[in-house]
Amino acid sequence: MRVPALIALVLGSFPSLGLAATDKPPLLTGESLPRLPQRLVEMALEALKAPDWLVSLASFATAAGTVVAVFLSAFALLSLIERKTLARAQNRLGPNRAGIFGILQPVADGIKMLTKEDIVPTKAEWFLHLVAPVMIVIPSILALGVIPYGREWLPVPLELGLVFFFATGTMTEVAVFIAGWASGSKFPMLGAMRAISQMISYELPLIISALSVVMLSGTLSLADIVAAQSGYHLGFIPAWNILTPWGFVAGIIFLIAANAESNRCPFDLPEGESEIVAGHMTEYSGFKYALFFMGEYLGLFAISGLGITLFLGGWQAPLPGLGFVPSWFWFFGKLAAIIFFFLWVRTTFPRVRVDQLMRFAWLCLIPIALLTLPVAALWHFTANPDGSNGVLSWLLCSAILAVPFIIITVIFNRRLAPSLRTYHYAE
Amino acid sequence: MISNPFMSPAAAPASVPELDEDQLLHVSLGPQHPSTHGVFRMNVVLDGETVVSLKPVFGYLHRNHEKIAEGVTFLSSMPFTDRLDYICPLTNNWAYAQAVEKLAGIEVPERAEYMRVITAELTRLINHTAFVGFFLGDMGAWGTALMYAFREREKILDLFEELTGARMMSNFMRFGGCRNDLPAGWAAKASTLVNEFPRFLDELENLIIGNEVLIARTQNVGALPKEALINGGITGPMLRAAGVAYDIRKAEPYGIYDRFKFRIPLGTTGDCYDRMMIRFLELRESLAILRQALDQLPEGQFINPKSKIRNFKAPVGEAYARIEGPKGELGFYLISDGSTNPFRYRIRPPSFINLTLLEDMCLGLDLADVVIILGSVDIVLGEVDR
Amino acid sequence: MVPLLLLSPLILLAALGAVWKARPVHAALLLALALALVAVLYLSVGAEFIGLVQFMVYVGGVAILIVFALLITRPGDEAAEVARRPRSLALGLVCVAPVLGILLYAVSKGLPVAAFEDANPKLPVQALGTELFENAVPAVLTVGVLLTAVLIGAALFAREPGPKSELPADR
Amino acid sequence: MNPLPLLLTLSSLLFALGLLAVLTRRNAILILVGIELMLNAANINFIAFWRYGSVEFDLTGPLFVMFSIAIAAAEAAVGLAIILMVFRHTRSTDLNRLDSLHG
Amino acid sequence: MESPAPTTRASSPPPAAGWSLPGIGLLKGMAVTAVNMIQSYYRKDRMTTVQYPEERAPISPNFRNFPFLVYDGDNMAGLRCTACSICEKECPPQCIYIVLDRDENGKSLKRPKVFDIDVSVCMNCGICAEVCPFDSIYMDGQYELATGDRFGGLLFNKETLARSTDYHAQLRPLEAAEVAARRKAEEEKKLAAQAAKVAKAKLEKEQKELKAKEEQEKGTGA
Repeated sequence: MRVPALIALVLGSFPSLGLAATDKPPLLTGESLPRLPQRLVEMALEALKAPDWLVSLASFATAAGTVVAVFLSAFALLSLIERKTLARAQNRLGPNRAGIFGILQPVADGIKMLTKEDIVPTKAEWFLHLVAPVMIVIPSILALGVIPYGREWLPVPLELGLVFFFATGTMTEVAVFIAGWASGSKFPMLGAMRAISQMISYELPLIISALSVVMLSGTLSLADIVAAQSGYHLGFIPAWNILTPWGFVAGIIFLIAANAESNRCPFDLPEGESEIVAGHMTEYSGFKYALFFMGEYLGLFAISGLGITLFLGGWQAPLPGLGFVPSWFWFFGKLAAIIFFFLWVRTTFPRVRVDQLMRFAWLCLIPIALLTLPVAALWHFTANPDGSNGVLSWLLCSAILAVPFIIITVIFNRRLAPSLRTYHYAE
Repeated sequence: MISNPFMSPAAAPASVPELDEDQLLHVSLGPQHPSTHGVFRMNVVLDGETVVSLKPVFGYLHRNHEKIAEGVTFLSSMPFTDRLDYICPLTNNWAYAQAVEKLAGIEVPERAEYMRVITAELTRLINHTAFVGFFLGDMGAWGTALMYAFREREKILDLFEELTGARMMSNFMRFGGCRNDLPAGWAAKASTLVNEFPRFLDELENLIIGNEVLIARTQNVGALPKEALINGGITGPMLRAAGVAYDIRKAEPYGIYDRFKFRIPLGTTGDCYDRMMIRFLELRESLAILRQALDQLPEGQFINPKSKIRNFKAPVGEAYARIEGPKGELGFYLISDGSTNPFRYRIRPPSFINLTLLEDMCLGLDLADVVIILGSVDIVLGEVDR
Repeated sequence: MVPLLLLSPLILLAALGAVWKARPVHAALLLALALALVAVLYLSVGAEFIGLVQFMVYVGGVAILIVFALLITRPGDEAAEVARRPRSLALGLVCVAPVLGILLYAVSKGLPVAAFEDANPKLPVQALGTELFENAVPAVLTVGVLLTAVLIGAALFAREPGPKSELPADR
Repeated sequence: MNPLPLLLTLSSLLFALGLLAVLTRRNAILILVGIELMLNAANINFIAFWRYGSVEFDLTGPLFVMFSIAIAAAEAAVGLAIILMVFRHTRSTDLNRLDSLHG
Repeated sequence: MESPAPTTRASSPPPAAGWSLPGIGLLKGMAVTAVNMIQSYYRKDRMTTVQYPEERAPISPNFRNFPFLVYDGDNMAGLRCTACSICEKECPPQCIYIVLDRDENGKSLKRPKVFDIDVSVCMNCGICAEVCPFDSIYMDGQYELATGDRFGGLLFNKETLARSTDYHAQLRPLEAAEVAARRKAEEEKKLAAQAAKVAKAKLEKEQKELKAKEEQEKGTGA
C-alpha cells in the first residue's frame, strides 16, 4: 500500500471529522474572501487532475492554514494593541519606537524571542519540558478550527463542534501540568497546581452555561447554534441568546469563566507575577516561552469566539439591513469588543486569592449556572407558538434569575460588614 | 509547626496536625523576585500554599552607610541620607539635620522651618501615593494605580528639582536651615499643586477603595494586636492603623509642627486594608498642613548665618533626634568626639523595624497574602539594609 | 482497519508504560496518553461523541485528578519499587497469565454470533440523546444521584482538617 | 476482514495490563491507574461489539460506555478522596503499610 | 502610648457605602480607568511622558548634575581653582583627585596640576560647589554623558572639566551674576587696597625721603 493512499485511508476513517467544507461558494465576494486560498488550491489541484484524496487534503490544509495565519497575525496585533491599550489606561504611551505607532513591535519581540538562549534547567525532564509548550498551542489551534467565522467561512464543519471544543480545552490542563512539573522547580509547580485547580473549577460553569444554549438550540453544531440566533425581534432587536434572561446570565457567567479559563486578570493566579514569578512558565525562555504566550492568546481568541458563537449571535449582524457587510466582519468586530473588555478589566482589577477564586466558582458561578438550565427550559415552554416570548415569560424568567443575585447581594453586604469601616481621628 | 505568640486564642487552630518535613515546600522568595521591593528575600516554608514559617533575609543592599558616615565629615553624610529611603529623601535629610542641630545647638530660622515642613509633607504625599500604587501592584493590578501615583509624583518631583536641584537625591537640608532659598514663584506653584491634589486623590480612591477584590484581599489579612505592635517597636501608619495614636508630630512636636492644626487618623483592626486607608487619610491631613504652611510662610533667612559649612565641628556629646517619617519613626543617633566626623552614627530606620514582625503577620496565611502584607509594611530596601 | 492497526500498538505501549514506569507521575501521564489514544480509537470507529466525552472525562478529569493526588501525597520510594520489581512482576504474571489466556482463547475461538463489517458505521448523537432521556431515564437519574453523592462525598472526604478550616471563613 | 477480533485482542491485552498494574503496584493511586485501564478495556469491547457486532441500528454499546465513563469518573473521585484521607492519617499511600484497622 | 478616645469621625472619604451592590466598586474602578484611557488622548496633564531624544523636559536653573571648573578670561590659564583641596576633602564619595602644581623650587603655584573627577563615582550632591571658597567649581546641567569607554570616558580631567564664565552665566544666570558681582566687588576692593597700599607706600617713601632730606638739610645746616 502506497503511503498517500494510507494517509487518505486514515483520514477517511474519521467520517464526520468531515475535513473541510465541500460546498463551492463564488470566488470573489466579500463573504467568501477568507476561503479564497482554499478554493484556489482546490481549483489548481483539480486542473492538475490530482486524485480526490489529495484535493481534499490540500483543501483542508489550506483552510486550516488560513485560520492559523489569520489568528497568528491577530495574535501579533493583539500583543501590540494590548500593550498600547494598557499603556493608555495607565497614562503611558506604550511601544512606539519600532515602526510607526510601534507597528513593528511584534516583529521585534519575535526576533528577540527567537534569538534568546533556550534554557533547560538541570533538574527538568527535557522531553516533557519540550512537549509542554507544543501541547499548549495545539488545542487552541484545534479549537479555532471549529468556530464559524462567517456565513461562508467555517473551516471544519463539525457536527459535535461544541463537545470538540471543550474536549480540546482539557488538553491545556495536561499541558500546563506537564510544564509545571517537568520544569523541576518550585514556582512552576505551585503555578501548575493553581492552574489545574482553577481550570477544572472554571470549566464547570463554562460548560454548564453553554449547556442552556445547547438545550434551546437543540444542536451541538456551532454553525447551527449561530443559525438558531438569526432573525430580529420586533424587526430590530437581534435574536441573540444574550438578549434573553437566561442567556444574559449564562453569557455573563461564560464571560467570567472564559476569563478565568484563559488565565487572565483578575484570575491570573497561575502566572501571578507578584507571587509566583511566572507560574508554570518560570523556567521557560526563548521560543518556548513565546509558544506559551501564543497558546494563551490563541486560547483567548478561541474561547471568546465560542462565547460570541453561543451568546452574541456569531457572525449575525447587530441590526437588520446590514447584509452588505461581510458576515465575518461582524464576528471579528465582536471579538475585538470582547477582547477589549478583557483588557479593560485587566487594567483595573487586582488579583483574587486562591481560596476566593475557588469559592467564587463553586459557591457563586456553578449554582447560578445550574439555575439557568431550568430557566431556559421554562423560557422554552412559555414561548408563544411563533417562538417569541411574552411579557409574562420575560418577567417570570427574570424573577427567578434575580433570586440568586439578591441572595448574593445580601450575603455580600453581611459578609463585607467589616468593610463598612469608620476611621477615627486623634487630635 | 504553627506557633504564633500573638495569635489570639480564638483564632489559634484547635489542633495542629503533625506536618511532615517532606510534605513541606521550602521556597525562597527573592532576592530576585518581582514583589520583594528590591533585593529582599524570604525563606518561606509552605504547607500547600499556607505559610508555616517565614524567615526574612536581608542585607543584599547593605552599603555600610553607618560606618562610612563615621569616616567622613558631618556634612558629607547628608547626601548619603538621601539614599536611605530613596522615595522620600527630604525627610531623611531633615532627621539628620535635626540630629546635628541638636548636637551642636544650632538654631533654625523661621523660614527654614517652614520650608522643611513643606518639603517633608510633599514627600509624604509622594510616599503614600506611591505606596498605594505599589500595594496594588503587589496585588496584581498591573501598575495602573502606580502609574497614576507616579504621574502626580512627577509633578511634585518637578517642584523638588526646581527647589533642590535634583528630583530624588535632594541633599537639601543643612545644619541650621536649608541649602538655598525657595526660587521665585515656587510657593505659588506648590499651592497650585496642593489645591489640585485632592482631585487626584478622589480619582485614586474611586479606583481603589471600594474595589471588592481589594477588600476581599486585604481585610482581616495580616492584623496583629496593638500590644504586639507596640512591643515590636512598630511605628508609623502601621501602628496607627491598629488604633494607637502615636505620631511624633504630636507626641514630641519637632520643628514647628505644634503650630499647625491637623489630626491623626486611626484605624481599628490594623489589617492591610486599614494600613492602606490610614495612608489615604493621612494624605488629606498632609494637604491640610501644606495649605497652612504655605499660607503662613514668612520671609527671612533660609539658613542660620552662624552655621558653618566648611570645617564644621560638633561639640563633644551625643544626640538622638527623630521625626515622623512617612514610613514611621526615623531617628538619627550621633556621638561626637569634637572632631569633624561623627564618632558614632546610627539610624533607626522605620522600614527595618516595621519588618521585624513580618513572620508573625504571615503565619497561617497564603503565599499570596505574604506578598500583600510585605507590601502593606511599606519598606524601601535602601533603608532596611542601609 | 488501518487506523486500528496503527492505534492498537500505541495504546498498548502507552498502557505498558503506565504499568511499568517507576516514577508515579510518568505512569499517570502515560495513562493519560493511553486514554487519549483510546479516545482517538473511538473517533476512528465512528463513535465521535463517545470519543470526545472519553477525552474530556478521562484526560481532563480522571488523569488530572490522579496526577493531582500524586502531587499531594508523598511520592513512594522509586528505588525500592524497582528493586522489588522482579518478584512482584513474577507473582503478578502468574496471576495475570491465566486471565489473559482465557480471554485470548475466547477471542481466538471466534464469535458465537455473526459480525458485520459495518453494523453501525456512525453514532447518531441525536438518537443517543433521545435514547438516554427517554428509555434510559431511570439509569440517567440514578447516575445523576450517584454523581451528586460522589461530589458531596468527595468534598467531605477531602476536606482538610486543621488550621485552615478553623480560621474564620472570611479572614 | 472484520476488525472485531483485533479490537477484542487489544481489549484483552489492555485488561491484562491493568490487572498487572493492580497486582504489582503498591501505591494506591497507581492501583487506580490499573483500574482505569481495565475499565477502558471493557469500554473498548462495548464499542467494538456495537460497531462491528451483529445488531444494526443499536445504541446499547455506546449507552453502556456513557454510563461506564460517568461511573468511572465518580469512582476515581471517590477513590482519590479516600486515598487522600488515608494518606492524612497514615502519611503514606503504600498499601503494604496500611495493615492496621486502627486509624 | 495610650490611644485617646476618638474625637472626630472620618468625614472624608467614606470607605464604603452603607448598602452596596456587589461589583459596584469594580465598576467605579473601571470607570476611572476608562476616563483615563480616553482623556490620555487629548489632555496634556494626563500624560507626563516626554519623548526623550526628540523633545526634552525643561531643566530648572537649579538642576545639578556633575561638577565643572570655571576659568576667567579666554583660556585655561584663568582657572579659578587654587588646588586648595577643600572639595577633595568634603566630597562624600571621594571622587575628586587634585595634585597641586609646584615650580621647580617646590613652591606652590596655586593652581592644580591634576584635577580629576570620576563621574562614575560622583553622586551629584553639589557639596564641592558649596564648600569651594574660590567660586571655582559649579554643578553642570549637562546630563548626556553616555560614553563607550567606561574607564577613560567617565574620568574627567582638568581640561574636560573647564568651562568659561560665559558658560556658567548661561547655565545659571542668577547665580553667575551674583558671583560675578561679588568677585568684582572683591576685585575692586583688592585693587583699591592695592592702590591704597601703593599710595601709602609712596606716601611713606615720600615722607621718608622728605625726612632724609630734612635731616640732611639739618645735618648740613648743623
